[in-house]
Amino acid sequence: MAALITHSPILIIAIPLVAAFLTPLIGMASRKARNTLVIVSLAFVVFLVFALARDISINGIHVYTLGATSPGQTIPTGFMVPVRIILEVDGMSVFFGIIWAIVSLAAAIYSLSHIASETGQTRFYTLLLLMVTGGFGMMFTGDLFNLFVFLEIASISGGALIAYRTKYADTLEGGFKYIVVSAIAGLMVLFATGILYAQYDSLNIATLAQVIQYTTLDKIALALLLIAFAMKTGMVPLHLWFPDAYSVAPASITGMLVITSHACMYAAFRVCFTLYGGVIDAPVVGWIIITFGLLTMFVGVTMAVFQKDVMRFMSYHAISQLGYMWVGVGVGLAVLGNTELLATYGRDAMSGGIFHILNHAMYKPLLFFTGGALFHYTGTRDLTKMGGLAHKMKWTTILYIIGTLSISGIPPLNGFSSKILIYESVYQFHPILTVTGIIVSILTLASFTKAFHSAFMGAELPEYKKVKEVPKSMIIGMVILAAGIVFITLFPSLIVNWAIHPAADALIDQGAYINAVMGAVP
Amino acid sequence: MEHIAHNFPFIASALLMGIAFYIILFKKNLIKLIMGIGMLSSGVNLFIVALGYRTGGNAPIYTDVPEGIMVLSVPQALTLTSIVINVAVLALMLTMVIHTYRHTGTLDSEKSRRLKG
Amino acid sequence: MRTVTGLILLLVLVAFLVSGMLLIHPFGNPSPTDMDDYIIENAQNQTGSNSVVASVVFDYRGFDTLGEATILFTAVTGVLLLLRTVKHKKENP
Amino acid sequence: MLSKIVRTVANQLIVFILIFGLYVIAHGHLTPGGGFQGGAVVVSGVVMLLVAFSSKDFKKSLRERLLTIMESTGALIFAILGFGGLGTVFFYNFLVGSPIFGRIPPTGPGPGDFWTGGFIPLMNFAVGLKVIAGLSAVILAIALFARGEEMEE
Repeated sequence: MAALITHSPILIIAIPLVAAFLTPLIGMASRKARNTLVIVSLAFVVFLVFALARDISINGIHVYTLGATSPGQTIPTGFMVPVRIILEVDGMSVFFGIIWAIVSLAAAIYSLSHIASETGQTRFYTLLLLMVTGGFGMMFTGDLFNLFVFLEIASISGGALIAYRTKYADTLEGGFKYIVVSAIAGLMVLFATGILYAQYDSLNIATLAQVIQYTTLDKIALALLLIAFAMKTGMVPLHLWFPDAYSVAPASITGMLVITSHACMYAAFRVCFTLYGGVIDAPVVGWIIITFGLLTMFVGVTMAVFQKDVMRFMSYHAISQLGYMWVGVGVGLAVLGNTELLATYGRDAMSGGIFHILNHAMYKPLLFFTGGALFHYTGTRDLTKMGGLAHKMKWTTILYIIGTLSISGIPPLNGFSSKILIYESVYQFHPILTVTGIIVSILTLASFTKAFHSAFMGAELPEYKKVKEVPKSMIIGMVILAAGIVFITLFPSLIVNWAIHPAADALIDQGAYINAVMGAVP
Repeated sequence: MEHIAHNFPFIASALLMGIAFYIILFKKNLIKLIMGIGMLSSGVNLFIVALGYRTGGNAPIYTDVPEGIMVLSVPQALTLTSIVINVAVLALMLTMVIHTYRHTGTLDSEKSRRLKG
Repeated sequence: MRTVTGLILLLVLVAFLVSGMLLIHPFGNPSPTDMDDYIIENAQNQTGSNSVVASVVFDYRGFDTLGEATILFTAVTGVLLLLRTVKHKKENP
Repeated sequence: MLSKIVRTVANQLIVFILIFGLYVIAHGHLTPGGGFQGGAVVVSGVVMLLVAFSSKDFKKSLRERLLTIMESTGALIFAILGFGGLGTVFFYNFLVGSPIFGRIPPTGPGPGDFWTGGFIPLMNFAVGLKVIAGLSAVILAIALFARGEEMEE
């Protein structure tokens, strides 16, 4: 068990990877064995992530040096800087890791029947597992170039999966846009990595954070990194590809894509708080992030009101919700240097933003899954053509209601607890942020109520006589996420104390992150 | 002026990236768009591999190498990795374009477009 | 209008990149080079490989190469997924 | 399908291309090259054959199933070599000092010894296998798709 914990960072990345390599071979022999392999490997990863999280809450940051003589030997004997790739898992990384593990397991279970009638399933599951690998790699790595590699793994597999239903032309277009955006973002990250490497001759985030000077070149690198990651999360004004890609993917993949955009957000936070944490011009960068975050919130929700396609409608809401997180964490960044303000409201604002990531990661995939459930039998994503589905799809209706109440921030659901945390703390920073947040929240509720009404309520339509409740595995996938929502709703303070505050503190405490790598000189 | 002479490879890579961005932003043909991304990646790769050069250095391979300094090896490894990554990205993009062409019969991004952002 | 805005943005970007490039260390004279010197010195002893690049690719930064091989695998799987038979054949047993 | 001259020359050249590709893969730890590069050389030979003959002729010999198995096997060997070091740390070069590829060359410039490099030569082989199978599959799939056909299972 102890060995398992020691090696858990690499095992969490490598198990889905090896399972992905095995899937094509096993898929040739038996379909059942293949599905079992996918589910079992992902379930084992969930277990490992929780074990690792427990270990981190007791022992602090977990460092794993690949290829060294022992995992803790970050720096070779008789030398000053790390040479090998180091995985570094702190409270923030493992927080995202938990989200990713749960959502990917739910998505895999949901896929079992969602794509049951399609061809090319073996390759679908292979790519799904590779996407899981890419996401975990991005979250756990402590090396900039390695981050780029895993970003590309997640993007390429995501792009291929978006285009999975090749018989429709729009899926290919969505996938193509996603790949183009990811390729450009990836190359920008690579360029920034090159700039940092040129100046400091290191690729390790902790080492760079220790020696970084904030020269003009560093500022260029910071701008490139932030633009690249913001582009991948669909921040306005770089959001145009986002609904196109998200609306055409199979629903299970859309749910996972939401979390990959959170992973890019994680990378952006890592860059701002850890890599540049000591030298960054915090108020300026903080205000830039807050401004664009507000714009994202507002543009996302106003565009969503007009959408007729249920998946596009939800994608625009995803953009809008991502704005909340940018604002919350942006406020924390804006007061980063100021210990007093950070203690009064900065930390709470960050906790609110991070808590909102957790909530969003539960309810948004759930909503996308219900959207996929509607598509599963009706064969359309157009809200105006649906109606009266509540009579036939009871489970889907209930789960949709849970998701809606949660995303609109209705008390006492989990969306409310994170939004109130954001509102209270950012009000002290600037009242306009809270006002915008509340307006956006009201618009969200209004548009979701309208969508609910047109899809589920009303008389049964004759063309949907044959519609029935979706298969069991899809319901199980959705129920996993709904259970997460219910759990957070029941114990919000427990979650805040055990997961959110450690994550926020891990971001603020740059010194600990550096020490975990650089302090281990024998 | 002296700076430019010293940093010529870096400036060349920056210009290559500029041209690539021009193609990506303004060209409507999907194949040209892909070529733009290929050029962008070439620019970045040129930049990274140029970082590691030392004047008069040998290739960092000890097999039958003359005595003397060696150029840096990490940038070469990074470039190798990123070249393979870009091959993968380009292959997938081309596949999608071929498929889109099957569906819509055109390579013009304005005409083949169904979803409006 | 859109073209003009785009062109201006592009020119700003190029100017930004070129001015940044002038600040990089002179070509052919990188500094600092601690990590690379360590690798060049110790690669033969630690990995037994005469080619320092190979030892970086497969040993010091081997995990990147695993990722790179994975990306190639991903792309091949993606291409074969997209170019698969769309007609309903019998799925494998 | 191109003319008979092209086909004959391609038939003769492919042997040399394959040998060179395999040489680049096998000597990846001694000379410039390695699994990716050597694999790409071999695949360039496959492309040459594809141009000289028609993709139809390849449909029977290069089946999707075979290429998938080759590719997955290559990737698995690579990952397993990484796992081999798990006794100490993932990706630990556990073959240095062992009888297989375990010799350590004298420091400094030298002629090079084939039995060195730990797991690096083995990884080169794994990657080479993977690249050959993967890129051939991609090129063949695209070539066949462009003619309106599909790869055989």
